[in-house]
Amino acid sequence: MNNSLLEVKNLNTLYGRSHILHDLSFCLDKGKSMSLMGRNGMGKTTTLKSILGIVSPRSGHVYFDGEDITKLPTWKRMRRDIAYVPEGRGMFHNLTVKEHLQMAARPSSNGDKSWDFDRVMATFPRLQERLSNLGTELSGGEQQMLAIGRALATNPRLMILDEATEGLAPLIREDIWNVIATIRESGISTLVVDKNIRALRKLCDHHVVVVKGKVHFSGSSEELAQNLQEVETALSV
Amino acid sequence: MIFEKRTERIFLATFFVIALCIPLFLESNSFFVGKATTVLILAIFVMSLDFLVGRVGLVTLGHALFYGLGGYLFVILTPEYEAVNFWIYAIYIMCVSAFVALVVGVVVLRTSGIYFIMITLAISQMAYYFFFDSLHFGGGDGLFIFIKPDTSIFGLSFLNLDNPTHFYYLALLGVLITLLTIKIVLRSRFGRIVEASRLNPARTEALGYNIFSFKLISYVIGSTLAAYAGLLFALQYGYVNPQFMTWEMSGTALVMSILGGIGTIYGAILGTITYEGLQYFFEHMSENWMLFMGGSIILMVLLLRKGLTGYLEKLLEK
Amino acid sequence: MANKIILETESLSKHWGGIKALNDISLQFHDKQLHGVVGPNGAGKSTLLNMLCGALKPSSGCIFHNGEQIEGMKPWNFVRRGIGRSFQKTNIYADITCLENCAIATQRRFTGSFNLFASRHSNKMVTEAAEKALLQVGLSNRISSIAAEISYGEQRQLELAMVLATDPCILLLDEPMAGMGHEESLRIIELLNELKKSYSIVLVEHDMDAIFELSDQLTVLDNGTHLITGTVDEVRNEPRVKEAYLGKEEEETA
Amino acid sequence: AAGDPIKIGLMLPFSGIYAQLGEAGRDGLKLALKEKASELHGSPIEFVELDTEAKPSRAPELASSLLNQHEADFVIGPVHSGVAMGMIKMLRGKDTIMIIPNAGSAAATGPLCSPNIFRTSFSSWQPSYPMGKIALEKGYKKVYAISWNYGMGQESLDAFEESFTAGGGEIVKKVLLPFPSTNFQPNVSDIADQNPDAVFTFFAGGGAIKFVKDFDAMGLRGKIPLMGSGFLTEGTLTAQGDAAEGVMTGLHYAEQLDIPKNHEFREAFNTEYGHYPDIYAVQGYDAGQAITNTVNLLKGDISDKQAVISTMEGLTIDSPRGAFTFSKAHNPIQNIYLREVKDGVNVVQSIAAEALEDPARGCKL
Amino acid sequence: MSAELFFVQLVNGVQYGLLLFLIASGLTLIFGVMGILNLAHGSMYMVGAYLVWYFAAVTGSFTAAAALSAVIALGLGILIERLLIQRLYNRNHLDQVLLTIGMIFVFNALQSILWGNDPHGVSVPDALSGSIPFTDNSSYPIYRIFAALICIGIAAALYFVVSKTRLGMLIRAGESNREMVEALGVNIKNLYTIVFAIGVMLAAISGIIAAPMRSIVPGMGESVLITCFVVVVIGGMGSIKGAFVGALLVGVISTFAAVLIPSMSNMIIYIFMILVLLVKPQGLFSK
Ligand SMILES: Nc1ncnc2c1ncn2[C@@H]1O[C@H](COP(=O)(O)OP(=O)(O)OP(=O)(O)O)[C@@H](O)[C@H]1O
Ligand SMILES: Nc1ncnc2c1ncn2[C@@H]1O[C@H](COP(=O)(O)OP(=O)(O)OP(=O)(O)O)[C@@H](O)[C@H]1O
Ligand SMILES: [Mg+2]
Ligand SMILES: [Mg+2]
Repeated sequence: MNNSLLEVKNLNTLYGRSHILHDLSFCLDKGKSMSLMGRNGMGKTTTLKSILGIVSPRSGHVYFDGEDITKLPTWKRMRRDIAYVPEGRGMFHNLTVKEHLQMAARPSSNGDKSWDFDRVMATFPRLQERLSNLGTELSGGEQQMLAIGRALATNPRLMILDEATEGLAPLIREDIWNVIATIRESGISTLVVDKNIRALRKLCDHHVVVVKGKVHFSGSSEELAQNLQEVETALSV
Repeated sequence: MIFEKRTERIFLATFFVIALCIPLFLESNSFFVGKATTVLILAIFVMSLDFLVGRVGLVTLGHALFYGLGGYLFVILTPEYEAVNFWIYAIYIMCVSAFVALVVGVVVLRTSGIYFIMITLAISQMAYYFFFDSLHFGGGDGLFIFIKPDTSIFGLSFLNLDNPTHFYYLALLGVLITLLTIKIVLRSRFGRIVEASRLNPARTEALGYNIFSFKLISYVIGSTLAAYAGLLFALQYGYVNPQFMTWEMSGTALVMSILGGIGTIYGAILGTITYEGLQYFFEHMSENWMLFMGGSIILMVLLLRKGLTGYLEKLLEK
Repeated sequence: MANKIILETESLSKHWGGIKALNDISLQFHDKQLHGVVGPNGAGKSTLLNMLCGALKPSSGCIFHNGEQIEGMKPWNFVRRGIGRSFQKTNIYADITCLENCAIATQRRFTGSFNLFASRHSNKMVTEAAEKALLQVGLSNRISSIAAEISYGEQRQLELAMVLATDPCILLLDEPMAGMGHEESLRIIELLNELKKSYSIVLVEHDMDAIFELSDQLTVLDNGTHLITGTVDEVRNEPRVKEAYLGKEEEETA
Repeated sequence: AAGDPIKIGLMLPFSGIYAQLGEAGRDGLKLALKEKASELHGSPIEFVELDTEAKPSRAPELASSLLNQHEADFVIGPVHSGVAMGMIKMLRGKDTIMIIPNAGSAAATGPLCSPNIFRTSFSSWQPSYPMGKIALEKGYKKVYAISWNYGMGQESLDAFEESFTAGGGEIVKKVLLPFPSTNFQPNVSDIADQNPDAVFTFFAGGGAIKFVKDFDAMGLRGKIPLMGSGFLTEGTLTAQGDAAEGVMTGLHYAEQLDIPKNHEFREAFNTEYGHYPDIYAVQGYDAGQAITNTVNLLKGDISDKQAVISTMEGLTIDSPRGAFTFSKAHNPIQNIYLREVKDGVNVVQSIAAEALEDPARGCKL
Repeated sequence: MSAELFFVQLVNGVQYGLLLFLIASGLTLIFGVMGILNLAHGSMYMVGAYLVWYFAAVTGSFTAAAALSAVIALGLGILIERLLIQRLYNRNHLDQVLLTIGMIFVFNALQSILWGNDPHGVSVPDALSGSIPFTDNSSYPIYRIFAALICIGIAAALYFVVSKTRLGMLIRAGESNREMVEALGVNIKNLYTIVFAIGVMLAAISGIIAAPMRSIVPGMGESVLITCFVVVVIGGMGSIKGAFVGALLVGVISTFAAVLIPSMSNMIIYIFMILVLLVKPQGLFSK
């Protein structure tokens, strides 16, 4: 039985003439968690966007739960229970916090709706007092919480987070890591892009480091520990 | 170099060479010279609009207010039945228009975006109704200008405005002056801040500029140029009508400038010629010219991403 | 502190409807010092900076610059007094070159912004000042790149260069290192260390390493209220700060 | 010389609000030229048709095209008074003969009159002036007058007022609404409140339909008589339906006018175009007749423009509206009929004024 | 002005305002909420009026004609969005101006080719043709009351859908960030097609409802277009409530102006808009 949830094979993506991703491949197993690391501008966001179909790769394939989703439009891919927390948070300037959560809410494809409004609120109590504020009126960190909450409201099987802790206070960053851990424990797979190698080492089972659009390192946490030196150089930590 | 793009230089060189020669071929047909003059005058108007919309970021649907005003001011300011000097009155009228633009600008620039579009539209419609309803200015039927002004400078007279060819060259001169004025302003240090306030107004304010005054000055410049175009148009046929001020007039000019490639300035000339050319062609081809006109506009939007000049640049720029 | 007070707030408050973003904040910022401001998300840090630079009007309270009350002034007057700020969300002119970005920022210092005729390139002083600002942040190899095409980290550097180009005496920096990689952060830390010798800097940042290393004074805000102001060590050892802000991640590193 | 082609330029609206008027005028004109082809002494006719869109701003340019580019002998147009001004500016005093087939603006045959400008329609004064007398005859003492605030509207109300007040009537309220607003309901309510003896109005086209419908919808029909310049019920009766019953108007024509020429013309027009003509077609037809008659009298030689003008001035045109001649100012001297709408038809009640001549104030011809 | 006349005019004003809202309702949706600058909106109003006139003559029944016309308009909306508007979402607003002005030309030409240039009228359906006594010598037509009720109904439904339902949130979110909405698993393409088509249908429905009260003439579309924009802008972009209040204000003000200062009554709504924008540069109900 195939145990992979998300598989990326030989992805090549270009912006105009500049070739960003070169034959990128990796695989994420069901219920597992994976990190994607790399320095600024190495193509992490581009990888995520290629997986989601927001940019279309020149060649290569994306498989989700065994199905080739490379040719599907973005919204159909998301309907396979993928959720996305974008870089820059993607707030809607004309929707209130409450509406952000209501508009996104939907049960997963197998009818699971355990992440309802109340559970999101319990996870991010800070949002409770801001329910009738517009999304763009929130502070940076509050926006980040809302973006994650909004993604959770879709009851996903795979959460993709792009720099989810950027601009968060240490305590809240901690909270977010905990939330991601809980999410993972509840059976949701996660693909996390971040620069904080320390936190990711604890959180994720598998790690991928991209350098200039190529996979530089790929391996489990133990393997990462063994190659820490080399990876840190690649990340210039 | 004021003209930065290769395409721009090639186009303008070609345009001015052809434009200079046109009367030589058409001398016998005063209608075509007249038509070409009208197109040039419109091009001045459209350039001034293109400057405001594309470069200053002020999308206005009330620009025709100043176009009409140029003509009406001539009627209002000149003594009846007396030949006045064109240059003196042109400057006089532009000063008055500039003052009107300043007052209007102070009011309309308090808003932005779609609200700015609507408030400019409202003001020009009000001016339209004012002239339409006032019998003193001829009401809806408009007014005649009976006397063409003389154009001597220090007693020397090169141009006779009753001669269509001479008037044509006056309009062509207007195109050149407008083009240079706008280009010089855009290249200046003032133009740098104007550009900045279009690209990112909040940031420009945070850098210590009062962008209101930059916009206001630009608005006055654009409006004054439009008034000059309106003055020329009124003089060409000796006729003013409130209809020159309607939002349809502004809308048509906007269409021409988008068609040419918004914000390119020289594109305004190309857009005007193309639009007028198409309309002339379709009108003589079929009673249902609107169908063809609309169809070609739709096709052009779909096919050309950045207007006609965008397409030209693709061809000519390496 | 020996240095003179250059900027001061007195019971500064900002309310949005029922939300008290900032409540009764009195702070003093000294010349040639770096004053760190930290606090949980939504504590009101950006709101504070927004009021210090004139972008927001306080609901109540006063701001003094060199002893003069300034909170009612127009935003551009703040800049003219030498109060410059950077933005939390990158806020640059995306479609033009880095040099032009800085030239816009610096031109105001030289006369002629209302000169309609002289070419924008005719004043060498403007170009030089802009180049200097880019050099300061380490972007001198990017002078003629279009701002949208440089990497995110570099855009953050450009953001900073633009503030420097206005030649301020007070720098208000809102998370200049957010989204920057490690290497770039180190460069900025180095730069700020250099800058604080000649400017007064207010720095909002969640990167604790940077804050602890740089701050002469450190203020902690929580939920719109002033928690504590003091030296780095004073603040670090304050239990309330640990509870409200730092959490255990900090303990681990410490 | 005879046999040379005669060039006729048309400057009429073929699109926009006045398009129907333009088309009707053109059809009438072409019918006349076709019927009277034999009178042209072998000269072929060439048409140049330009769409004015009823936009004054383009008028001078189009007129210049007909004058200078196409060198037309006759220019027929326009419908819209504003356009007329632009045309007159170009054509005044030129060799080309301009025949106005509709626009009623007083200035065209008033201060701006010119030897080469003729009108085969009416001046706005003509249909309204006799209505003042009619109102008095019917015993109306207090009249509410309402129209659009533009040349035609003002001139119509003024003409009515001129004869009405001279005979002792009183205009209780005179309302000039901005053109082309059609939100009439408040004014109809105001009329109900004022309760005058009658209402006099000038509206045309879509505005006429809307006004008559509002008047009826608010329950005023049958209570307060509605009178107007004839355009209130011209070409609009089907759209107005029952609402127009009983409306009294004055005009220089009526479709049911019982004279042989009219029957003849209507049948001929219907055979040609498959529908019956309206007033605008009549006016175009008479413009065509003015041309053919002149050419005929000159035996096909229209090179001497002075002769053309003096010939045309002397014509008596056998119009479907009844024969008419031109006044000194080149305006038709014609009968004005009083009509009343009965069963969806303008029925002629009487001749409101016989051989009425426009005063042509300000014309120095 | 007597109290009675004041009341009469108030009723007239409200009724006119409601009709204005109906005409503007599609525009609020397409322009205010979705953010698409559709200058051809007036043409859709014209199309609705012409269609109902045409089908009323063919079928002999106003109701059948109205239903048929509304359905055709919906189809037309889908077609226009799919063929034209859709290609412009990631372009400058000004390109939308250009495209929709092109559409105005085409629709005007088609109207002239298909239906000619004569003015037309549609008679009020028999069931609604009566009127109720109003003042001493005037009465109020039932059809106009009926039309007013429909306007209120549509206003309420629109308000509810846009501000309270998930669909409404999706539409608004789409105006803010299309990519993000799609990344939440919503087929934004279809959603926008449908919403645009509904906007077109609303414009057509207002043409249908207005047809028996107004005249059907060439160019009728352009004359209402600007008034609609004024209504939407006075209310504040994106606010249904604003458009509703704006329409009522414009209706009442121009009604009273038509009687009290007739010569100014066209200008008055512009003056009013300018005043509103000077006090609230983002319209009455902007956030
Ligand atoms: N829309 C675009 N057009 C052209 N180039 C782009 C575009 N978006 C990104 N790039 C380029 O593609 C490269 C990879 O960008 P990407 O956003 O994937 O990096 P990243 O790894 O997410 O970096 P960061 O950590 O800064 O977010 C960069 O060099 C960037 O300049
Ligand atoms: N325009 C606004 N309208 C209403 N509330 C606002 C507005 N702007 C900010 N707020 C509220 O004010 C509070 C303070 O916001 P601020 O942006 O100052 O926080 P911050 O300390 O900068 O947080 P972060 O570290 O997350 O950027 C937040 O709770 C936010 O929701
Ligand atoms: Mg990224
Ligand atoms: Mg902040």
